[in-house]
Amino acid sequence: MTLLDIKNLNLSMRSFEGETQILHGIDLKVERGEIWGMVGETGSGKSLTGLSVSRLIPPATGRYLAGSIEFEGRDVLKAGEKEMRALRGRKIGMIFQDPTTNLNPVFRIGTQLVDVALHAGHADPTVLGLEPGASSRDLKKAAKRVAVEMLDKVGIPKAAERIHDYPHQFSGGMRQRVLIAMAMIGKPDLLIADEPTTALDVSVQAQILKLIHDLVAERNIGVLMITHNLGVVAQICSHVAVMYRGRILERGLVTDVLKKPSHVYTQALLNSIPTAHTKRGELRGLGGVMPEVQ
Amino acid sequence: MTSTPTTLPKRDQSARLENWARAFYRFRQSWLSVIGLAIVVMLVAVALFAPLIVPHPEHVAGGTNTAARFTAPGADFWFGTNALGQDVFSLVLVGSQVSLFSGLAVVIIAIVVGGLVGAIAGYFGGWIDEILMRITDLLLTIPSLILAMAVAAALGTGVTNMIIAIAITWWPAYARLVRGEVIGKKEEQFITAAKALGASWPRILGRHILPNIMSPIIVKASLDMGFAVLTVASLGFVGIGVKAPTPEWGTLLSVARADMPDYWWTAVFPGCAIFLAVLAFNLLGDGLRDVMDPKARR
Amino acid sequence: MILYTLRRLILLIPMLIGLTMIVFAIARLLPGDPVALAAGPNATPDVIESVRQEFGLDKSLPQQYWAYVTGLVQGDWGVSIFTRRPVFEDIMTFLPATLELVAAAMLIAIVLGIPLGLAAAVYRNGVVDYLTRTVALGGIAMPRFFLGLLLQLMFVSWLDILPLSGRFPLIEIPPEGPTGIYTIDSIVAGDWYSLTIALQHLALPAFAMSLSPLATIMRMMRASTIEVLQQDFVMTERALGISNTKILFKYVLKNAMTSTLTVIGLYVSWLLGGTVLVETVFDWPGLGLYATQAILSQDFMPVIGVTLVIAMIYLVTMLIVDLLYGVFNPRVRYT
Amino acid sequence: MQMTRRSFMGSAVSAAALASMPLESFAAGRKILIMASSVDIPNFDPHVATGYAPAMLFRNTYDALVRVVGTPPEVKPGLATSWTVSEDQKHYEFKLDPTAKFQDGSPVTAEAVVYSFKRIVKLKRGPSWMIAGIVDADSVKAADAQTVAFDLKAPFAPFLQVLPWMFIVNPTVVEANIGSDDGQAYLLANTAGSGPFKLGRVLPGNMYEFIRVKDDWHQGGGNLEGAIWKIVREASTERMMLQRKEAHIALELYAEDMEALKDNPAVVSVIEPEYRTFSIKMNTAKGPLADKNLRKAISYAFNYQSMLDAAGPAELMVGPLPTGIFGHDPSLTVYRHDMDKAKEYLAKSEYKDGGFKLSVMHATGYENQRRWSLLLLEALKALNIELDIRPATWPDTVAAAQSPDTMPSFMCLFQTANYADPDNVAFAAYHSSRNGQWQNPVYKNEEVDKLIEAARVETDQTKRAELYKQFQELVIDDAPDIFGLLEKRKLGFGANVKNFVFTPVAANAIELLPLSLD
Repeated sequence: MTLLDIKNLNLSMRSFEGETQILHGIDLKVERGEIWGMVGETGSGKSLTGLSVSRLIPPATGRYLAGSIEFEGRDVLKAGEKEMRALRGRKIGMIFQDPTTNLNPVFRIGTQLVDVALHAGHADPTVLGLEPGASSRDLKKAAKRVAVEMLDKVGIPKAAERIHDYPHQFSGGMRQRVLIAMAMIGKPDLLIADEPTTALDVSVQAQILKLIHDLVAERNIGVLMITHNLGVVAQICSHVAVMYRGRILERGLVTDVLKKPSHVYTQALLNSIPTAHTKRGELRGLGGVMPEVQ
Repeated sequence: MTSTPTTLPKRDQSARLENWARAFYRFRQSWLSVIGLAIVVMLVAVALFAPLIVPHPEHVAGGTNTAARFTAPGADFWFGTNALGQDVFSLVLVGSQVSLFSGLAVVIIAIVVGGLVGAIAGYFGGWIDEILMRITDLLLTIPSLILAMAVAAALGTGVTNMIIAIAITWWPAYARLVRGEVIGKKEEQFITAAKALGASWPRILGRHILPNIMSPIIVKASLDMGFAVLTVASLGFVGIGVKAPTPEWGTLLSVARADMPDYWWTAVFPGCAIFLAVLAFNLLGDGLRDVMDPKARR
Repeated sequence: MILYTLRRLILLIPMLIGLTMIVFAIARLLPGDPVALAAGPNATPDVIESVRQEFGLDKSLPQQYWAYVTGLVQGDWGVSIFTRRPVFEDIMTFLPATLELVAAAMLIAIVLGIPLGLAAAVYRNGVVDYLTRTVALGGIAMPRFFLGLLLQLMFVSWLDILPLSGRFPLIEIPPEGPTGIYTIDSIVAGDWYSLTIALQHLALPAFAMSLSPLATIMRMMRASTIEVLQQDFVMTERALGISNTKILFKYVLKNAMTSTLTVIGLYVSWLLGGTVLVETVFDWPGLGLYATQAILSQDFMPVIGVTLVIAMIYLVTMLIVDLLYGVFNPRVRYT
Repeated sequence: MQMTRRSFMGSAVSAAALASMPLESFAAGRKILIMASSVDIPNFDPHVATGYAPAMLFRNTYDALVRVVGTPPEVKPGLATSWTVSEDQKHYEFKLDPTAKFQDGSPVTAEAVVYSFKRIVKLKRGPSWMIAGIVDADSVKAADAQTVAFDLKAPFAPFLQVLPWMFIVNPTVVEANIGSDDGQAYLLANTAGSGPFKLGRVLPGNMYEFIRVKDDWHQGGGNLEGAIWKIVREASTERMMLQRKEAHIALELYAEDMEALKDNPAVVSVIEPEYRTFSIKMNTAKGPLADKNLRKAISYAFNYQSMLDAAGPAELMVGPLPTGIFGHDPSLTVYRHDMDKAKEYLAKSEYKDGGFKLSVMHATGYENQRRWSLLLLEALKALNIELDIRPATWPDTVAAAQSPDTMPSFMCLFQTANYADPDNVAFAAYHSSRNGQWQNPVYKNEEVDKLIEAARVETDQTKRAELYKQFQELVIDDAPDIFGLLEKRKLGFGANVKNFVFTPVAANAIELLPLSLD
């Protein structure tokens, strides 16, 4: 069964200025073991596509005009909130861009990890290494243990102690590791990573990407990596989809698309990356106006 | 999920106009603010023209009509009459003068004094800041209503004394606000530039910093207008207010307490007037805050 | 944290010295001569002069201040020139009533304000939201003394289900206890009859006083909850399947509480200084009435005393708020 | 915090009980009388404090040689069971009740009486002015343990009338707490008397509790176990407390309150004339009002009928003395609202065209005074004179009365007679020796002084009445005051209060002993 199958997704968003269609017929399939890179400029609709998979766009502002998003064969757009909650954290993990704002500043990271682990454990105790029907005390104990293990796994030194620390006591890269741990603690089948490295130092970026890559390889899961950075795509992704103004212009294996872009926009995108050979004053922007999204 | 328009900024003038248009649009978005503005405008109009339009100006000047004591509200006396047969409607309408005028005066004095202290403290920093702000902090710990009452009682009744008494307790809040804003602005490039050009400190404060920190001051002032009206009424209510026969809402209410509950109208209408005025300024202030100080949005 | 608390407490001392100076200066620089009153209406000039000497009012201002401060340290807060009773004793007599009123009002405000603000933020633009916002707007604009009068009109004159004024029926012996706060004392003594009566008397003034802090807490809570709800970590928490209830009552609440906490702290002192009006309306025998009486008779010492007590409570409240702030916000460091 | 939370939960539990508990149950059972009054009792020293609230305390915790009861006021035995007066009215002898005991159990002796009078004379405060020039430190002697002899400096017709205000203190207690101020600091907050009641709970500015002394020497008396003097700031609150049976006696009611209480079967209204005058004193020494013609013009311009309308049960004064008191002449021609005459006198004055501003001071929070100040404003406006109305606290009023420079143009004043004799009003309010005091800040007329002094010591009643007649005519012609009105005393009683007898002197200083509660 296809892990994630987005078919003809059409989304419109309401704002002060009225309703604007953001996504125009997105089609995308993600299989286990694939790392899909979704590239495009800010406002191209790639983030909204990611959020749509977890159904995280508030119904008051977002409206699906047409299409379906099938996760393991079930259409999440038709699923109830309870059903969705069972998927989130357990089947679908998510990582967002800014590690400083995505951790709750007033709670110990342990608390936050354990809550996610507990949630996943309630749905499926095996995630925490327990038999089905485990008591909630066992669940709590296991959740704590798994939280430490997970922190250790994402490379936080002295995880057992640091679990009692608050987010502000970690560096940016470390925080992103914590967030990855939170996203992966429920052993999800699909990981949606929305610009996971953008806010990080270049040196840290590579480590985080490697961490994600290793986890994917170990667990054989599908990944939707949302980024505007073609470099990231080149480093880690197996497949790539290029988005522009709510449409996917081009998709395929990374090697194919990046070497032989068939669409002019992709070419332009590739050209806009400054390389060591770019001369001063040659930095090129992209033409056209993006639809505004508040 | 944010995006920035990639269009070039338009010319400065029209951009400013557009800012105003946007601000006004945002203000209009909140119908409560519009109502607040409408009531404030109405109150100001009433305060300005009340002596000319009230049905019984002679009662406002202290005239009495003891034959018509405690007439219930009706066609002749819309809000009824009080113990001296005076028309409550006329008194309440003209009462807006004292409330609005004193409120405005209190806020202006507080802004001028507090602004000066705060600006000097913030601009010079160091020991000047330390001394001025310690005094300000101390004054802020003193219960303001009790202080205002004590000062007003000692100075004797009268509008001026009341204004002084309230203003004494109000300026420290503005000193704090202005100091914070000045400190925030003084490190900015355009100030450094002005300094480099040899501008004197009053000029820098007055011409460069002050115009840039007006928004939060105006917002606070409009909110404070409501509370100033309330404080004026409070002093009137405890009996330290204006001199008779000047009608003032708090005093009217306080005097009418003796006639409750049988002659409820003598108390209810002045009370409602206070409520309405304070409410209107609060609504207006909230609206202005949304427009001028988006950071502090509710 | 203990060190920090100690340091803050020590820092209170210079503040208190400054405070006594300012309050003393304000009180004494104002015009008005209480001596004529103290001496009595039929006193001759030499009697008035002797009273002036008795209270040391013939000395220079610095001398008077020094005498006052040295007395203050020894627990002698001066004597009312009007009743000649020691100010400290009087304040201790009236303080519990005011504390009870303020605590009850704050309790109502917090217990109602926080959940309502939260609900308004969650169901933004819903019925609860509009209702609480209307109440909030009205609550802030409503003069407490006017509200008090309306409450009396309604619950006493018309419905006749609550007592008009006062703190306890005159002929009943109020519960005796360590705090002087009747509700607490009667609970300590297990005296439910007294508790009921005390609560009957407390209900209206406490409600009249709670409306303004209730409105502000509600607004603050709503605003900060809305702000917190828009934070990225809420999205993360949702995306990872944490239930909305848990997000709201665990993760969002604690964040939103920090700014609300400051408001609560500020309100405690604001209410203490503002009990005057409600105490006047409900004849509540607290500091406010005591201060009003003293102000009207230009009796310095009680006014200075009350001001100092309230300012001290303010400073201590702000210290407690700062400490609690650290509980809610681990980023605050006590140095 | 924890506790208050519990109390709040308790309130939720008992919410039902809260609404259903009958409020009357508070008062059931115990015979405790509650008096609601707006006046505080700041000082308990009978030789220092004045005013009717302290007087109430003195009357019930102390005893005087004689008491005054009924209408017209009659002198009755107090500590003294009998007394004799010499032919020249200068020598008095009082026989003390041998059973009389102070609250500490010691007997009330003639020495105690002598001690008390010496203290009154020495302190020169409180009631001392009533006997100034009549009694000095050597005038009082103990003839034996039970007999007190007075040798007055001059005959003083109202001597027996002022004695009820000379309270006897327990010398042992005072001496034990004498301090450096003759025990003033001690008696300020403690009592040392022989009265039927002692002080219970004291909450300054709020309430004072009186407890009936057990096995006390006073004969007769009602069934009260105690009483409470409750300070209430609003007349309307007093009235509501009365209606709600939260108080038994309301002491300061307005006409509107009496109207509201009229048909209430549970309340007995007492509206009685009293020697309590209201007048507006003028600054006769300084400023425009030093001009007699201007004073007359204003006296004519004032609208007396409106004043009466706003006052409720009252009657206009006829001249400076209260109507009904000895020597008062009801046939006097006095000022009434007459604009023609007002204009006529204005034309005679130096201020024909007006165009200046005068000031009036009235008691803060005293509603009727405020109303009358407004009427004065109206009257002056007709003469083209502006008026600045200044509400003033009592200390301000007293301070302003100290000299012609500090005195405003007008001062609103109530005066209550302490003793039912014209000398009370005449001496206190018009004798120049009282200049600088609130009752007579500035008025000085040597002829008037002479008449007052002569009348004070005149023992022949006809001659005395004639002297007072001359005094009244002279004062009316001088117009130092706008003679206002005699406000009737308006009291409200719960129907279950028994045995109250009205006395038109210091009527709110309720004597508790005879009262009973059903």
